[in-house]
Parts: sequence; C-alpha cells; structure tokens
Amino acid sequence: TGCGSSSGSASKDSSSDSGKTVIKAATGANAKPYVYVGDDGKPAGYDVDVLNAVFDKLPDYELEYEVTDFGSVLSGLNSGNYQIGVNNFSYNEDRGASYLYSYPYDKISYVFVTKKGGKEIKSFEDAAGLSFEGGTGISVSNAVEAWNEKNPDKAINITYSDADTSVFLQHVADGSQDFTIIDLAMYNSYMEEFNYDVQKNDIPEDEAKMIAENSYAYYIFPQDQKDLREQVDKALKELKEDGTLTEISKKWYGQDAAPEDDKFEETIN
Amino acid sequence: MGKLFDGKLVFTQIPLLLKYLPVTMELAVTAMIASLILGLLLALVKIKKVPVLKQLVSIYISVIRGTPILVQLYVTYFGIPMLLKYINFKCGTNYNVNGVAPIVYAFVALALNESAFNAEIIRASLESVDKGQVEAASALGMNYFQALIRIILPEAIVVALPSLGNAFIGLIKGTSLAFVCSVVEMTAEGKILAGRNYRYFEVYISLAIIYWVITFVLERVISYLEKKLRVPEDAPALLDIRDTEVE
Amino acid sequence: MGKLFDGKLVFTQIPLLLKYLPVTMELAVTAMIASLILGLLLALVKIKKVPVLKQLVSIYISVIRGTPILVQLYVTYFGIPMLLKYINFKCGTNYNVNGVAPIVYAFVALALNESAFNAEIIRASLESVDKGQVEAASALGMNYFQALIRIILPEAIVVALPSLGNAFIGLIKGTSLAFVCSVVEMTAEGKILAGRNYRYFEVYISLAIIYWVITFVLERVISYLEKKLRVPEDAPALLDIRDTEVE
Amino acid sequence: MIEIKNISKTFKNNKVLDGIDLTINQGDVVAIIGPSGTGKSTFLRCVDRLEKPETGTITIDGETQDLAHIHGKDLTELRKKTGMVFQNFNLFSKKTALQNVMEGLIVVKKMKKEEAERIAREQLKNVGLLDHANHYPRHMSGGQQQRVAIARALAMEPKLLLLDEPTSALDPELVGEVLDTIKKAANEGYTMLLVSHEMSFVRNVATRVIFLDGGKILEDGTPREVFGNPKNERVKEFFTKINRMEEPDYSI
Amino acid sequence: MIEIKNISKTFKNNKVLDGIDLTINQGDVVAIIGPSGTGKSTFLRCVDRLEKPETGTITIDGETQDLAHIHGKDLTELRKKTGMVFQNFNLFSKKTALQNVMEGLIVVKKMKKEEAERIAREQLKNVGLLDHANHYPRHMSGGQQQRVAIARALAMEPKLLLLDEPTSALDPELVGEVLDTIKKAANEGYTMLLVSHEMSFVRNVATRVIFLDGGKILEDGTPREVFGNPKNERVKEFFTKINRMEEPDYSI
Ligand SMILES: Nc1ncnc2c1ncn2[C@@H]1O[C@H](COP(=O)(O)OP(=O)(O)OP(=O)(O)O)[C@@H](O)[C@H]1O
Ligand SMILES: Nc1ncnc2c1ncn2[C@@H]1O[C@H](COP(=O)(O)OP(=O)(O)OP(=O)(O)O)[C@@H](O)[C@H]1O
Ligand SMILES: [Mg+2]
Ligand SMILES: [Mg+2]
Repeated sequence: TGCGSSSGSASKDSSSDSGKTVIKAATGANAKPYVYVGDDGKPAGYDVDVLNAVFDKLPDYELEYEVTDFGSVLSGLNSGNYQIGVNNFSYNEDRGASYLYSYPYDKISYVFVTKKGGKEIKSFEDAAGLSFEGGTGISVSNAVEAWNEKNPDKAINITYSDADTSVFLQHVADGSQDFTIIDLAMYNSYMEEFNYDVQKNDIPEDEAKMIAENSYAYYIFPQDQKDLREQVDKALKELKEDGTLTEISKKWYGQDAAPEDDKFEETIN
Repeated sequence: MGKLFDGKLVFTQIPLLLKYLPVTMELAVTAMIASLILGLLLALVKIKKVPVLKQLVSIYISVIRGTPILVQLYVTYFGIPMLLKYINFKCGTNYNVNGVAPIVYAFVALALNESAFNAEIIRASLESVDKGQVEAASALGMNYFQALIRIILPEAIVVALPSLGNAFIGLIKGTSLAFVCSVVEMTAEGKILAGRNYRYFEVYISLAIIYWVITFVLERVISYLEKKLRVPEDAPALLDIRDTEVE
Repeated sequence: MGKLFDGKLVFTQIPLLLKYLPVTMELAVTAMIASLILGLLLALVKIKKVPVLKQLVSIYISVIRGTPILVQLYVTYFGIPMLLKYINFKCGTNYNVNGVAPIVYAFVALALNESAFNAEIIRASLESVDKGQVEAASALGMNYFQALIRIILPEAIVVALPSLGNAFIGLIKGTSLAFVCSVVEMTAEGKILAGRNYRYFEVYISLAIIYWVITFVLERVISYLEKKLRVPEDAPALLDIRDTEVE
Repeated sequence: MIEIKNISKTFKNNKVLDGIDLTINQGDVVAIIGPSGTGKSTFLRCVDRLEKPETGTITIDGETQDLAHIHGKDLTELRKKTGMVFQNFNLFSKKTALQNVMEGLIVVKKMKKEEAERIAREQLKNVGLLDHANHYPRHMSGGQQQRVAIARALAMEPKLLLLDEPTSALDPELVGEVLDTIKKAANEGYTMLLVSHEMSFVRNVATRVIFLDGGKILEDGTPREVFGNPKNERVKEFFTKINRMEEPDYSI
Repeated sequence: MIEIKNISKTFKNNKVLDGIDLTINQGDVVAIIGPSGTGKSTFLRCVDRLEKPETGTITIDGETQDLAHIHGKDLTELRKKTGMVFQNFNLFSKKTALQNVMEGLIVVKKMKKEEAERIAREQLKNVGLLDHANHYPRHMSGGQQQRVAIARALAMEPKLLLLDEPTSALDPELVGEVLDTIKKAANEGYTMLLVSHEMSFVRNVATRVIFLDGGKILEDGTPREVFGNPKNERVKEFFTKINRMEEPDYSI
C-alpha cells in the first residue's frame, strides 16, 4: 500500500522500555461479565481473560488496556489511538467493511425477555406488533430492524434509547415495553443484581442468525493491523485447541462457550 | 472498502439525520417557551423578593444549575415511575405513568433545567431596565403588572435577547441528551446509524455540520431581531403640522 | 439483593467517586486558565478590530459555539492522529503522536471550546468599562496595554466574574465528556462503577450530590470574591493631616 | 386645597424628613429650595409614593390617604391625581413622543386609542412639539424630551404636578424652553410643587418658596420674603454660597 | 508658546472643525465658548489626540507633531506634555484619591513609588484634599472628585492643561470650590485651554476668550472685548439666549 511505511505490523507505532511493541486495547468496560472494570481498577471479564491469554502467547507485544467511551473504542481504532477493540463485538457486513475481525472467541446465546407471567415470546414471529426497547451499536437492535425489513407486515415497534440495559429490563418488568433481547450471560448478571419481574425464552438457533449473521463475539482491529490480527488469530486457535477457551468460559458462564473448531479455519473478513 | 475515514459518508448521512431535525426543533422550541414563562415567574419572585418563595427559588436554581442535566433527565424519566411504583407498593394504590410519552419527560426535564438558567438571564435583564422609566410608569398610575408588560419587558427583551439566543442554541444541542429518555432526535439517530456500521466519527462530523448551520442561521435571525427591536438610529422627518392639525 | 433502588449505595459510592475529583478539577482548572488567556486575546482582536484576524476569530467562535463539544473532542482526539496517519501514508513521513497523553487532548479541546465562550464574556466586560476612565488613562500618556492592565482589567473582572464563574461551573460538569478521550474523571468513574454493578441510577445520584456541593461552594467563593473586588461601601475615616504632613 | 401632613422618612439612620407639613392652595406654585442632599427629592417622591415614608398623609379633594400604608387601588387613584416630571425626563425610550403621552391615558385612564391620541396631540401642540410626534426620545434634545415629559404629565390632568429639578440635566441654552413651558402651565392654573436650582426662575414663577434643610422647613413665604430677607442663618449662608459667582472676587 | 494649526475634523458628513488655528502664549488662560454641539469638546480632544483629526499640527517647546498621523512614542510624549480634566471627572474608580494621582507618575513617568507618593500628597494638599487621600471616588462628592482630577492632571506637570466644562456636572453649591482650584492653578502660571459655560468665571479667570461656531473661530479677544462688544451676529444672539434669565420677563 502506498508509501509502504505504515502497512502491516504495529511495530513502528510505539514501543515500551523493554523493547516490546505496546498494543493498546480499548474497551467501554460496560458489559459485565464480558468486560468491565473490577474492584482492583483493572479490566476484568471473559473477553479480558481470553485476550490476556492470547498475549501471553505473543512475547513481542505488551498489552495495555484503555477504558473509554464506547463510541471512542471504534473511532480510536481508525484513528490509530488503539490497536484492538474489546467489547464483545459481533459481526455484520457493514461493520466488517470498517474493521478487521479476529477469529471468534465466544459463542453468544440470546434470550427474549418478557414480563413475568405475561405472554412468552419464543420467536420473532411471536413478537410481531409488540414493542421492543434497545440501545444503539448493539446487534440485537439491528436484528429487530432486519426482521422489520423482511417482514413489514409483522413489524416490531422499536424504541431506541441511550439508557443502560437495566432500564430496558425495568421497562419490561413494569410493562411500559413488551420485550427486549439480551444475551444470556448478561441476563443472568442483571437478574442476580436486580431480580426483575421478568422471564426469558431462548432464541431459536436459526433466528439467532438474524441477530448477528452469526452468534459469535470477536476482537476487532483497524484495517492496517493485518499482521497483528494474524498473530492474535493464531494464538486464539491454539487456545481453542488446548482447551483454554472452554476453561475460561466455564469460569465466567458455568458452561462451554468456545466456538466450534471450524470457526478457526479462516477469518471472517 | 476499508477506508479509515469515509468522507462521502459524512455527506450522504446528512439527509438521514435531517429527518429527525423536526424532533430536535420541536423539543427545543417547546422546552424554550415553557422555560421562558417559568423563568420569568422565577425571576419575578426574586426581584419582588416574595418571602418564603424567594428562598425556595434560590434553592431550586442552585440545585438545577449544580447538577448535570443528564441526572435531571434520569430523575424525571426513571425516578418518577420508580417513586410511583414504590408508593403503589407501600400504599396499595395503583398510579400508572406508562401512558406518558417519553418525549413529555424529556420536555419537562429540559424545560425545568433551562428555566433555572433563563431565570437568571431574565432577572438580570429586568433589573437592567432604567429605574427611571419604571418610576415614570408608576407615577402615571400603572401597577407593577402594567408597567412590566408595557414598559419593562419591551426594554428587557432587547437586553436579554443575545443571552437567550445563546441559551436556545445550547438547548438545541442539549436535546440530544433526551435520548436517555428514548427520544430519538438528530444526535440519537446519528448514534443509531453509527451503531449499524460503527462509523461514529463520520456521523459526528455530519452532526457538527448540521448543528453549525442551524446555529449560524439562528445567530443571523437573532441579530436581525435585535436590530428590529432597537429604536431606529435615524430620526424620522418632522411632521408637517398643517396636515395633522389637532381638531 | 434485588432492590430496584439501592439508597445506601448512593452514599457509599461517593468516596470512590471523590478519588477522581482531582482529575476533574485539574482538567477544569487548567482548561479554564488556558481559556481565559486565549479568550482575552480573542476578545482583544475583536475589540481592537484587527483586520483579517477579526474575521478569523469570528469564524472560530461561530464554529466552536455552533458544534457540539463532543465533536470537538472527537476531532482533536481522533482527527489529529488520523490526519497524521493519512499524511504519513501519503508522503512516507513518520509523524507520531502516540506519546501524547489523552488528558492533553481533552485539555486542548476543552480549553479551545471554553475560550470561544469566554471570549464573548470578556469582550462584553471589557466594553462595559467606562470609556471615560480609559480616556483618562490615555490622556495621562498610558498606551493601550498599560491602560488595559492597570485600569481596564481591574474594572472588567468585577463585571465578568459572575459569568466566568458560571462558565467554570459548566466546565467542571463538562469535563465528564473527556471520557471519550479515555480520561477517567468523576463521571467516567461513575460509569465504570455502574458497569460493574449495573447501578447507573444510583451512581448518577451520587454524582449529582457531589457536583451540587462543588457548585454550591464555588458560588459562595465567587460571591465572596465579588464582594472583595468591589470598592468598599463605606468611606474610610478622614486622614489627620497633621500626622501625614508633606515634607 | 391639598394638605400634606407629618411626612417622615428615614434612610437607615439618616432622618431625611422629620414630620413635614405643607398645605398648598389650588393654583399655587410652590418651589422647594435647599442644599444638596437635604431631602427635596425625597419629599416629592414621598408625596407621589415613589418612596414609602414612615408616617404621612395627603388630602386631595377632601380625600385623605395614609402614605405609609396606601396600596392597590387607592395608590393608583392617588397617582392619577398627581403628575411627576423628573430631572432625567424618564421618557419611555421604546415609544415615540406621541406614544409616551398616550401611554398613561390608555393604560391607566382606559381611554380609547383615538381619544387618547387626540389628547396627546393637543398636549404635544401645547409644548410646541407636535411636529416631533413620531420621534423617539433618543432623537430629541434634552429640552425637547423634558417638554414631552411635561406634556405626558399634563395629559393626565393632575390635581398636583410635581417637578424635581426639571432643568438641571439640560444644557444652559435648552433651559429656557423648558422653563417657558412650565411657566405656561403655571399660568394655566395648574397647582405645582417644584424643586429647582434656578433661583431666577423660582423668583419669577413661584407664588411661594420653601427652604428645606435638616428634615425641616426653615423658611416659608413669598419669593420676595425668602430671597429678600431670610430669617434663618443657614438659609442666609446658602444664598451667600450660590451667589459667590456674582461677588467682587469673581468679577473683573 | 504653543501653536495649534489647521485642525479639521469631520464626523461622517458633519464638518465640526474647519481648519482651526490657535496660538497660545505661555501662562495664557484661553476660554472657549460657543453653542452646544459646536465642537468645543472635539477641539480639545483633537489637541490631546483623544480624537483623530483629518489635518492638524501642534507645536509645543518647538517640537511639531502631526496630529493626523502621530502614534507610538511621539503620541505618549505629546500626552505627557498635555493634561486633561474631563466634565465627568473620569477618576479611576478602583483607586483611591492618592492612587489616582500616583498612577500616571508611576506608569507613565516611571517614578519610584515613594517619589510618586510624595508628589501626589503635595498635589492633594494643593487642592485641599490631603485628608481624603484614602477615599475612593465613590466616597467623594462631585466637587471633590473634580479637584482630585485636577490634582491628577497637574501632578504630571503639563505644558498645557485642557479642561472641558469642568463644573457642568456639579451641583451649584459645589461649583465654587472647583473654580477656586482652577483659579489657583491659573495664578500659579499654568497654561490652560478651557471650555466653560460659567460666563462669570470665564470673565474672571480667562486672559483670552474664543467663540467657536460652525467649525470656525468667530471671536477672539480679551473677555472685556468679547463679552462687552461682540462683533459677530451669532455671538450676540448666543449671549442674548443665555442671558434670558436676567431679562425683565424673568425678574419680578
Ligand atoms: N434610596 C436611598 N437610600 C439611602 N439613602 C438615600 C436614598 N435616597 C436618598 N438618600 C439620602 O437621603 C438624603 C436626601 O436625598 P435627596 O435626593 O432627597 O436630596 P435632595 O435634596 O434632592 O438633593 P439634590 O439637590 O442633590 O437632588 C441624601 O443624604 C441621600 O444620600
Ligand atoms: N464620536 C462622534 N461621532 C459622531 N459625531 C460626533 C461624535 N462626537 C461628537 N460628534 C458631533 O460633533 C459635534 C460637536 O460635538 P462636541 O461634543 O465637540 O460639541 P461641544 O461644543 O463640546 O458641545 P457641548 O457644549 O454640548 O459639550 C456634535 O454635533 C456632535 O453630535
Ligand atoms: Mg434631588
Ligand atoms: Mg462638550
């Protein structure tokens, strides 16, 4: 590419005293149990544990986390402020045009959340005509949009909001919204904290596709970090093979969330 | 693809964002009007030094100005329903606020917030009016309300206009916070667009361009109004008294 | 657990948040100082009607005031590195800004933003100074700079103080936006805490309390300063001339 | 007959008016003179209740009002009966000369617009400013502004016209036109209470002169009596001071 | 000797000064009189370059400066040689009487603080206000403020002292003390150019009177000549106007 100087590796970007290349990973740290800031002030969560394990295998790099606004994670990658985005990102074609995606490291399952004792929702079909509330920049909201586009006669009423997930759940509990969709791990965390009057139903496998074209989570990189991505991918593949991913996910979710083997064959974009 | 910065997107997004300009303006205009009325009342309480009320107004203004507007939105939007729920739970009542549209909460919170700031602007402008003119009005036999409407406000408006204009410009940008109450105006739509393709930087630039144009136009309108409201610089021609004979 | 609203948390979180008060204040104070200096320069350009520069300043102020500060933070924090990257890419150079701490970007953006608003406050206050005193200073043989320092500023400060105080209070709350540049101050820490326990509402209430106390204290300090800077109400005693004989 | 009784006014610890009584006959032109800061303006302002005295009553047309407690409708009625002309004119700056004169008629006297305009034009004609009807205050000289202010006060047909140094803010050349206007009103029979530093004017137009100092009336009589033969020492001293310019030391 | 030559000044289309020449001898007290708005203040302000004339030069101590183009150090030097006393005193409101007088000495003459304070005290003593040294302007009467303003100007030892209606903002009783102060300065030999409406004072203190109107000097002579026997019609008319108060119609 072009003058050639800035293509490929991150090695010129900056280096620490030890001569290692510093990689800055940016996170919004707003999605427990995936990524949040622990009591010790350091990022914690499944995504963080996995990334730490990855960089344990990459001695040339030194990993640093930076906690910032969610929007900044994305903008900062393109601008070169950060080299990796860590926020349990899911994939769609639009986003894939803007960022490089790693191999997946997490298999996400989503649930419909409705008021306890109310009408259960087991598929998008059931949700037709009901009201849904969600945030921006998350794939469940995009999925509902996609459903409406394909099924204009069975449209769902979307309300977007800048409020946090607890508010969406509360609104479902008090009946001001019919349902929301979140991933199972977060659902469990929230219920532990607030114990809302809500119930959940798993989203069927085929419908989950709508949510994210696939139901995996990825690290993302700016377009000029192909080399870094390659190395992270290699390490992720090893972690999958030696069972580390399974181990870490059991620690956080109590179940195996490592993606299937064939997902570690070729990168998604 | 794979551009770091998608310049074309900045412009192609603008029409999409502009669809939500009406929401932004509706919220800003209604909140501004309400805040002007409330602000005038608050200012009058302070100027007339109404006992008790005066202290309450001071506390109100201090709290509103001292806390982030985000919190005020949160409190109106979540606090009120939460409180009602608690009351229902404790007293077995059954108040319900689910029927209230989110934009109403946003309107209330923004209007209350703005009123505290406008109260000070209005107070200062009312106090800037030449006392002599107010005394002249009293001496003619007008009561305070008549003097306020006929003499004081027409003077004060000219003084307050630039500050109120700035406040309004601030409010237009401030409406974007209403997104925490699920009100989708321009900035919110920008976040929704960016949430699809993760192009936050581009969408913020688009928004900046739109806001800047709005501000620019408004500044022109305000300085035009200012000129209009001022007494003309040049004296009119003398009247020909023969034509306007007093019968 | 499982309370909808955890009242105790509102207070137990306050000490955790206060740990980040120094960041908030450091950013606010340095940005304020820089913005005052820059604002004074901008105001002088407008008052002295320096050709060319005057137009540039008008555009600068219009753009800064017309666009959301969030965008200004984005442009400084992401735009500058992005531009450099683009230049490096095109020209094979190797400029690098990775060594610059994020707080510096936040400082620059906040100071620039604030300077546009302060410029107008400062200009208005400088222009409010009695022209007669400025002429008296000129007539004594002072140049503009001497008159500015010795006569105009001491008068203007009293006029500008309340508005600048308000601007500073606004800035303190505004520093929370620096989170987009990864600067963790009080509000950002609040969001981080809430990211851990999902208690956004509680943390916002905690923040409101802290901000309100800060504002309250600042308002007192400002009105104390105002009183101090004013010429005392009462005349001093006459001097006993026998004691202070002119030699 | 207008009876003012026992007006007392204290600012903080400064007793400015100490139980002033004054009876003014219909058609009288009473001039108040006295040193600066002695309470002349305050007295006028108390009569019009722009300042609230601690004690004091006023009786106009047989109706007595307590100035310390008057409010609401009574106050409006009192003010309808009195007119005030201020040192600084205090015209409504956003209104033309005509609108200035009409304002009180419309808002206070609830007149129809046409009727108010007719009266306003007449008053403007009386003060010689009909051709300036559409001028705003800023387009008029001080003297012209003061004449509009007088027209505004007279349009309300006050039983008592109060004038507080109506010429002291004017350039020397403009003083004459305003004094002429006041003199004309006096000749038309208006009852007036005026404060003025223009001794020659006071001598010429007043039917009665009052010297105020230390919260009390020190002299009260015809101009001839007060100027010609003051009894009080302080009054003598005052005249000496303002007449210095005419003394030997100041003439060639 | 101070020579002022060809001063012309136009505001928009209003030619206020039309090539005024004036030569002032050392120790002269020149009074400028004339109708309101005729350019008296403008003339003084052009001499001190507070207003920039289109043409004009001034020669003081043999040094000639072009008033239309002077700037920087030359301007400062010119202003050091001239002193100005304003109608509204224009004291520095945030400084005490003493500091007001010291300010120019310290900032412009770069004196040491002690030296400046010594001179300032002396000047305050001369105007009789040494006991008010620590008073701020707001604590002083208009007459006292104007005396401090004169002290401030004199402390700079100006070759030419300009005074623009120094008493017209004062209460009649306070006029005397300021006139006394000015007279004292005149007797001490200061060269002065003053605008005043106090004709009796002008008559008494000026060595020369100039009548300005229509951008030109219409009369120039001793007070006796100008007041006693004006040649120009407009000047005669002016005197008639301001003397109206003393005419038969206005006396009893
Ligand atoms: N609002 C006020 N508060 C406190 N003191 C006041 C107020 N108004 C007037 N005074 C004081 O009352 C006294 C009388 O003031 P007033 O204006 O009535 O005097 P005056 O006789 O009209 O003087 P002048 O001839 O200068 O107009 C003065 O000492 C003045 O300082
Ligand atoms: N800054 C200005 N801009 C425009 N016109 C001005 C300005 N200053 C003065 N003038 C005009 O110049 C003319 C002369 O004004 P100046 O103040 O010199 O008169 P004056 O003789 O001092 O009058 P007065 O006796 O009222 O003080 C007036 O017509 C005035 O309106
Ligand atoms: Mg008075
Ligand atoms: Mg003048």
